[in-house]
Amino acid sequence: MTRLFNDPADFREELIEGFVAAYGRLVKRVPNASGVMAIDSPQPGKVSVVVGGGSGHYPAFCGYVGPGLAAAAVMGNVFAAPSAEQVHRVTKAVASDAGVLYCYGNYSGDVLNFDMAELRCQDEGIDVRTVRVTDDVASAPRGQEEDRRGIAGDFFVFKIAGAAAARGDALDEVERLARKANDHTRSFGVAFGGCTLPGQSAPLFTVEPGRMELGLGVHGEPGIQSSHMRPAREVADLLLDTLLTDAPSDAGSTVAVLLNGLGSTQYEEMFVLYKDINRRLLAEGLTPYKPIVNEMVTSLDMAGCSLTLCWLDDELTALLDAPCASAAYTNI
Amino acid sequence: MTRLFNDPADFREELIEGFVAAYGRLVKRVPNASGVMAIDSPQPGKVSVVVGGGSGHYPAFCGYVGPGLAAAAVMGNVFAAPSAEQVHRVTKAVASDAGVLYCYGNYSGDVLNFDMAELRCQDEGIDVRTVRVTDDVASAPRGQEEDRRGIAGDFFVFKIAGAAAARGDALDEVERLARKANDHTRSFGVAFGGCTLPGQSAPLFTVEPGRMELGLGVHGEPGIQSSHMRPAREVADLLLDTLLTDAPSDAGSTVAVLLNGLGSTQYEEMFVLYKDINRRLLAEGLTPYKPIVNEMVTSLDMAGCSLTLCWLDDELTALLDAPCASAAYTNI
Amino acid sequence: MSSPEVATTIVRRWLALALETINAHEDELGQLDAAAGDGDHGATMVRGLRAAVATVEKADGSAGHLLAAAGAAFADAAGGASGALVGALLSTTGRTLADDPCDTPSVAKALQAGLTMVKRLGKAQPGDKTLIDALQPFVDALAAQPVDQSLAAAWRAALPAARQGAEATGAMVARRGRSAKLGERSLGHPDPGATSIVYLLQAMNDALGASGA
Amino acid sequence: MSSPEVATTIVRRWLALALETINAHEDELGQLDAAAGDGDHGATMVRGLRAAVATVEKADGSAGHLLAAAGAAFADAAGGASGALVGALLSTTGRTLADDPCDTPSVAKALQAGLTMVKRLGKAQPGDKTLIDALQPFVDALAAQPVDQSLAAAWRAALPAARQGAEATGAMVARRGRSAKLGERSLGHPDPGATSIVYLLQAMNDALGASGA
Ligand SMILES: Nc1ncnc2c1ncn2[C@@H]1O[C@H](COP(=O)(O)OP(=O)(O)O)[C@@H](O)[C@H]1O
Ligand SMILES: Nc1ncnc2c1ncn2[C@@H]1O[C@H](COP(=O)(O)OP(=O)(O)O)[C@@H](O)[C@H]1O
Ligand SMILES: [Mg+2]
Ligand SMILES: [Mg+2]
Ligand SMILES: [Mg+2]
Ligand SMILES: [Mg+2]
Repeated sequence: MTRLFNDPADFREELIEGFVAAYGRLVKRVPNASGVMAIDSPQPGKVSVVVGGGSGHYPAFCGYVGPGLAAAAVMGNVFAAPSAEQVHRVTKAVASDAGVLYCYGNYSGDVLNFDMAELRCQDEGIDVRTVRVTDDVASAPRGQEEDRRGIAGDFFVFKIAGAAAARGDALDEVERLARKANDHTRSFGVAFGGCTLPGQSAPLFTVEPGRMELGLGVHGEPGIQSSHMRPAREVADLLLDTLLTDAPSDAGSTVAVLLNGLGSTQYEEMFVLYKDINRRLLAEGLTPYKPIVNEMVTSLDMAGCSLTLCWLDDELTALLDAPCASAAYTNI
Repeated sequence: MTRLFNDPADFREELIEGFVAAYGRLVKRVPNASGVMAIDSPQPGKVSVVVGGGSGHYPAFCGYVGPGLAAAAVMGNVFAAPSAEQVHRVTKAVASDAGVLYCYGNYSGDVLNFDMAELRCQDEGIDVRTVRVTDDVASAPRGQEEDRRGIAGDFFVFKIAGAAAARGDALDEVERLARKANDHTRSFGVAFGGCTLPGQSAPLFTVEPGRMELGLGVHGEPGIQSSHMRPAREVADLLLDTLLTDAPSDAGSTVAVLLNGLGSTQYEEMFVLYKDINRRLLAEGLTPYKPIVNEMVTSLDMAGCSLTLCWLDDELTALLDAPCASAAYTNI
Repeated sequence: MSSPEVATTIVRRWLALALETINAHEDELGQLDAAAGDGDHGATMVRGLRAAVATVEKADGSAGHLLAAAGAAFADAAGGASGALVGALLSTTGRTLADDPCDTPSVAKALQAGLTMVKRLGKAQPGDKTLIDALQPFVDALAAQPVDQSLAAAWRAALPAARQGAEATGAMVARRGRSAKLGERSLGHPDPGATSIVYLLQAMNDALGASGA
Repeated sequence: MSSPEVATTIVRRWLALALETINAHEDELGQLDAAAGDGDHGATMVRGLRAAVATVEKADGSAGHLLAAAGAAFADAAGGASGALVGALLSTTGRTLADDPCDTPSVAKALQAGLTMVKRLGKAQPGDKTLIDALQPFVDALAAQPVDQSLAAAWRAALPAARQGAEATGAMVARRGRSAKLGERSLGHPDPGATSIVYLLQAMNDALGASGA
């Protein structure tokens, strides 16, 4: 539940101000826009990766703005995509001569607004491309991958796109690599309890005690199945059974792994779960590469977690390993 | 509430295994002990900083083990100090010729067990010193600072001690700096809702809806006062009024700031609150130095947050700025 | 409608009434959205309408111009899918209307243009369980009214089509938007966007009725 | 007590009974701890006793040695304040008893040594609302029993002193341990550690009674 606010109508504005006040060493406010940009953006000759979406998912999206990662984040209200107007303003602020890549989770509102901004920018001569993150296997069947929504897989796609941009890759190449990262990334989640929007006193949804929802969306969109709560080792198998069945056709044997907490699931629990995930990965002949167990894409104070696998090759690994600094993720 | 576990009796062991499986690039298991050590520890000629305490506070304590930070963490069961036996084993594993500094929050159980281990190590010829973190102003009045418990201030004391050790300072000096960091650090917290121990279905304590507890401990120890819920700006003032009244006598005007989430308080809320904290700090003529708004010392899934100020001088600033890498905090 | 002044008054009154109605139904709209989506539809509509009202209070020009300005403000403040779509509906309708007289044929034609834009942007068709299922029947019904009928009368006559359209979404499976991912779970609840459209059209009906236009 | 074999049997039976009792009261002890502390006292005691039971099942030697081994296992598995203190109580008592016969004077003397160690480590005094408030009255009462009385009878006679001591903690304000930070809030609830001590002493009473020692 959200307890700390002044006027709920000012929530987004105040959170942006607070974020910039705290992390002014990495980001600055985009003037007259609901967004933040990296202190070193735009850089001549380098593509600017612009991410964004509704608020309520911190560190997504502003937490990933900084050198070596996203050039800017457009920030909507809680669970609402930012308007095309705001996307446009932020794009103008960070567009370099090398062009702009939009990267965001595939939701109707985000698609509508980013697409409208993209058209407007194209008309103004800014070369904008778009790669939507579609990692959530629960949201559409195989064969309809492009209809899937984006969840914690955002992180890998942003990181890889940001690293390619920072390296100086041309827009075509940054776009190709971001798309490849997305094509190699799969997530699946479980939820145990709902989240509450600022100004509301009741949660958006509830999960019955002793039960869990499989494949529930990060905004509380209903899951694909409800199950009784199970021991961690069975949850691990359930997550992996689902992901491995859906592995990309050209999957290698090295996978970047993100066990992502949605908000109020305890870190300790996630490590207990990770123990069983790791065991199973090894049993499948997969090599986990620099796993992350943390809160990387949250859903306010939802209880639950998701597992993301990103099948790596040398090209993607190099980009994942590249240095970056941001409020939420620093790599050396 | 804790949902992901197998046998609650194995919780600590499984979490350690999971943590090491995930972050093997930074830490390794201390053989035959409930603890983890940095991959580069011990280092000849460098003091080893050993931190620890009960579990349930991740990233404290194991999340702070790594190059430039703690050499090891001794991990107790949830909310229970590790035994002297485990502290002793971990100390033996990382003790270098330069000696060992114990750094931990001031709780009866931790004091008892670390002190017993310290005596045993001294008998065996290992030079061990202790600096207890006592930042929580709610837990004892002024003049009895050494009776206070340690909460999120752990982070600044560990970071400064770890940096001094990594720099090669002698044990006397590492001890002096850690003590100085602690003497310059004050925290105060508010809680909105309880946390649930693994295997339990009811929370340890509850806070009535619409109310908040001031000065509540990170294990649910009762607060000093209960109040109706207030707007973020009043919460900011309340936290700062308390901390500023208690400023150390030699306080300068630059403060490191940590707004710490206890587990299920949303990041977005914390940024809204930080906006008002920042405003007030500036109004008081204080300069916030590289603020952190994050979950740095949690309390399972407790709802609430604490504000920590660490009054800096050049010596402390340099150590705070030193590079480090760990699962939870990387600085470049 | 008698004069450009009356028309601008009606636009202002409409938006004020719309805000009032949607505000009163914010929780209901949020709950409809929560059933299969993310629960923010009520809050999104309120935000958008607040901005639209504030904009037309300060703006000058024809009813068409006010609508266009309101649509831009709505889209920007609301965000989300409904911000983009309802915003585009208002803007396109307003731009099409421009300085035309606000009689039934002009308004019907302008709304038709608005609807076309919504379909182009959102790529949804009738039956996909979206706001189009309320909007399209209304626009069709309005266009079918006698050309010489007063806008107020024509609007009143077309309104039931919107209501029926919105109601029918309760029996549909979502194929577009956030709730499309898990179609079956959306069954049984009317679409929040379609429900909002009915409230908006109802508010216009009240604004027109009060004006006697 | 008749023989060393009987004594080791009693230690084993005692720990098994203690685990059973504390297990049955785990929630109650947790709740007492939650009133002013961190709620883990029940779980901590159970962990410690499980390890102690497992250790004495495998260990050989005199009752004193078994107790010492049980104490070390208890302290390590339990952790926390009570792990250190109850562990030290058992270890020191056991080491002091060593191979002495388990008669009333030896046991009283050994327990006195254990109590002294607990006070040295924890720096608490009677009246600070800790387990000492149950332990000290018991040890004093046991020492005051006639030297030739059977341990079972002496123990039974001393037990009420522990119970009264633990009960009295309900009216005390904590000055040591986790709950000391906010003394007044601890008023009205007996100290969890003192309550545990009573269960442990009661379990020994049952073990001694069953043995007829
Ligand atoms: N592609 C689309 N075409 C038409 N209407 C849509 C589309 N996507 C969403 N909608 C409408 O928007 C409504 C949801 O609005 P809202 O909750 O405010 O946005 P969001 O889905 O971004 O949270 C749906 O009920 C539906 O009527
Ligand atoms: N310094 C001390 N001296 C004596 N007894 C203590 C001391 N500190 C704590 N205790 C005892 O320990 C009990 C709490 O044990 P437990 O909850 O298991 O440990 P923790 O306080 O580490 O969570 C208290 O009820 C009290 O009886
Ligand atoms: Mg939304
Ligand atoms: Mg404890
Ligand atoms: Mg919605
Ligand atoms: Mg306790």
